[in-house]
Amino acid sequence: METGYISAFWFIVVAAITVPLMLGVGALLRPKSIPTRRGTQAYECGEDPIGSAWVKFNIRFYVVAIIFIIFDVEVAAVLPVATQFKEAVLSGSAGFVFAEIFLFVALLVLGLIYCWVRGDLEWVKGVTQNAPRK
Amino acid sequence: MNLLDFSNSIEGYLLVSSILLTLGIFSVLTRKNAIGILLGVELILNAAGINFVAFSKFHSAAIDGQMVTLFIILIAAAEAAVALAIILRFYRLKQTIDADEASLLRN
Amino acid sequence: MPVNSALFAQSLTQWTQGTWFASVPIWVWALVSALIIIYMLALPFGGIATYVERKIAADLQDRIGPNRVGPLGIFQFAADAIKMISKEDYVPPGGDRFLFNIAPVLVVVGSCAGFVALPLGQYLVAGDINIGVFYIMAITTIIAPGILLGSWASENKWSLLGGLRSAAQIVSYEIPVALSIVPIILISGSLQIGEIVKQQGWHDHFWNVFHNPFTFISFFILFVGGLAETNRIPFDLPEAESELVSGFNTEFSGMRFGLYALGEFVDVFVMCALVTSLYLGGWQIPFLELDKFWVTLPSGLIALIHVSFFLGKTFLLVFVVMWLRWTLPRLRVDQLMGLCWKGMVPVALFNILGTAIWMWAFKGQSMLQVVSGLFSGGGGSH
Amino acid sequence: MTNGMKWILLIAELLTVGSALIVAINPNILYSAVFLLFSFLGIAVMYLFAGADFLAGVQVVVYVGGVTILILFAIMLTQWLYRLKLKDIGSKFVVPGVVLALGLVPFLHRGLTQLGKMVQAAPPEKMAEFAASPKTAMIGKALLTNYVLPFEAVTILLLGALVGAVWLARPKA
Repeated sequence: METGYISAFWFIVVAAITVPLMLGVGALLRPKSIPTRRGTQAYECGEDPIGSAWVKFNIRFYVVAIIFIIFDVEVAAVLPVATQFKEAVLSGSAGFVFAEIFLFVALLVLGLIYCWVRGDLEWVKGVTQNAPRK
Repeated sequence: MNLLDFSNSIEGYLLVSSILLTLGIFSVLTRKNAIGILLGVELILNAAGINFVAFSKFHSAAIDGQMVTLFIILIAAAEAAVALAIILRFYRLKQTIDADEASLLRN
Repeated sequence: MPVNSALFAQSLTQWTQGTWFASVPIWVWALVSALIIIYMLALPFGGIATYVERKIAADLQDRIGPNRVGPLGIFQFAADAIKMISKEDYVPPGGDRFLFNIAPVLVVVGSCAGFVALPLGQYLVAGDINIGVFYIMAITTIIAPGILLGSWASENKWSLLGGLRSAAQIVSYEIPVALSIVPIILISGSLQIGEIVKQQGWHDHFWNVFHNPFTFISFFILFVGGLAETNRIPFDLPEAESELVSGFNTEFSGMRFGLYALGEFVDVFVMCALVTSLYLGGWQIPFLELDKFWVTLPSGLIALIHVSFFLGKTFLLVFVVMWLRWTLPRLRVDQLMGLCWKGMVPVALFNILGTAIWMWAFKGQSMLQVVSGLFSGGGGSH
Repeated sequence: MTNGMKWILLIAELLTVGSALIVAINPNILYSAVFLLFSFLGIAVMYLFAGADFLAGVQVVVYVGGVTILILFAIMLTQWLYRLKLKDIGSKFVVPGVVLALGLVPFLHRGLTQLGKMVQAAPPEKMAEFAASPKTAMIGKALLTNYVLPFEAVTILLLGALVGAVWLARPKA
């Protein structure tokens, strides 16, 4: 296995240890805290919190995540093909690789156009910009 | 064979993957939450992926096993996207994601 | 030359032949390089960047900025660190303690571990992993779940909304970023950052940003996408002070907040260093290649020059990031998503196709090579 | 491979299995999702040690950066049903589940030890060489030769999944 990953391992370990280390130093140095009711309240601009903190949110976030994961996967799949392109160009047989990359781009564009036309990329649906108020 | 060598042998890999498979099946069967079932399915798919990668190294020393795992990962992502979309649709329909409630097609 | 795996490995093997240094195993060097880069480059950068940012902000707004602690207020960041360390440590009692604790770990690991694959100089790289670009893409994705879980565990509406916005924004802008890395891979045929930088020498392609018109566009897409991925203004909706009171880190106090802030600055550095390596030639010196230079310099000096050029370019980009912060207003959330999916993604896809056609048409030559080929009588000098 | 490396692999395997165990039995679905993330990371390390460097990257990018975020979003969207207790083990399949899981283990164990013996009896000649070689170019070549058709099929499948999933998740018009 490549030795570069040993470095990666140590980086991850050192970075992960940094967090408890810094918090631990703080725990040793700081004065003892006396929690008060106001102090431990969830911050809501100084008012008493209203209702649960775990609010329902816009399903748009979810649609965006779905579009993202499909695009992400396609990019990950095309990377190894992309590494072969230069070699193919220099050896004069780039047509096939180019066709594959073109197909990849075409399919992504197709998916994007579908989402665009059906309005999935609009954050606020049904509200046109500068719509006159009634 | 000590533990360290075992971890780096095909048997170690296969043991991990079979435990994952078992836990995945257990999860699929016992969860009421549809998302929990999806987690179990992900475990099962990953168990299959580990097997392919392990055999690609220890058995054939060729790339084909890794290709299959690559396709497994790609399809698993699509599966997760569609499955979660279905769960959300179901949630909107019935205001629950209890998989036992999904019984419209019964009878 | 084999790819070096540990910091200074090449120089070290030259200098240490026959001494006890030579017998130190490779993992010790890897550990030492991790300690040096994280504790002497990444975290101090994060600390000093806060001071520099305040000074730049003051300059742009015609103020003085921090000027009390030390000459020109230069020790302000140390004072800030002491303040943060000695502040009350607070875990929301109604929240989720476990998730609250692991969230900063995920954020710090995701940002610091990106340094491994970044070549500081020709032979100065902690680990030139052969899927380097992809490795950085992969390891930085850990940040998004970290922020999301931390915000969930805070038991606070602002935090949850900020965390959701942040996760949606990071994943959205991941796509243009990944798509604008693809042209570079088409050009260089490798995912290894050391190799990509090496090909950007003056006698080779020169900087990738000038390789062809399409890479010139995708350089800006990568940079702007990087801004959005690191939640910087104008894309700082997740921590918008005026509407979400600092968003996903509202309930993080003291050093916990400090770690988030450090992680963000380190992430900015990694992004800028990645842009530098992929598009601006990394440690390459414009118009000059030191090993082909008529004066043979000692290898230590060459390394020093390379590192200073790399850091110079990176800090220039970091400066632009800070400058933008005090220049541009914040985007609205629908504009943010619109810019990503309707603006940057189509253009990035177009760039991939354009770069591929350019490569095919000109046999992989860059603009400069094509032009110089025209002047030298059409003889393909490649 | 040095002993230190084997320790890392062992820790990764234990992380994978331990996290998977928590995924299966923790009643809190949010914790299950978080430990699924750690399980994915452990599997990525295992891929790395099996010489699949590119796949390890894909694993992290797709699963940790993609699927986990999607699952977390889904849990957070639907969580108020469970009021954070999220206790959801207790379906009628618990007993069959435990029985089936326990029944599978000896069966799988027997199968895999036999397979392992078969494979270990005749290890491929170029195993170490294969494991050490970078895989990105090999995968790229395979995607352009033997696996062109599957690759294109998967791309089209992904497009179909995008259209379908987006249609399903679309808010009411």
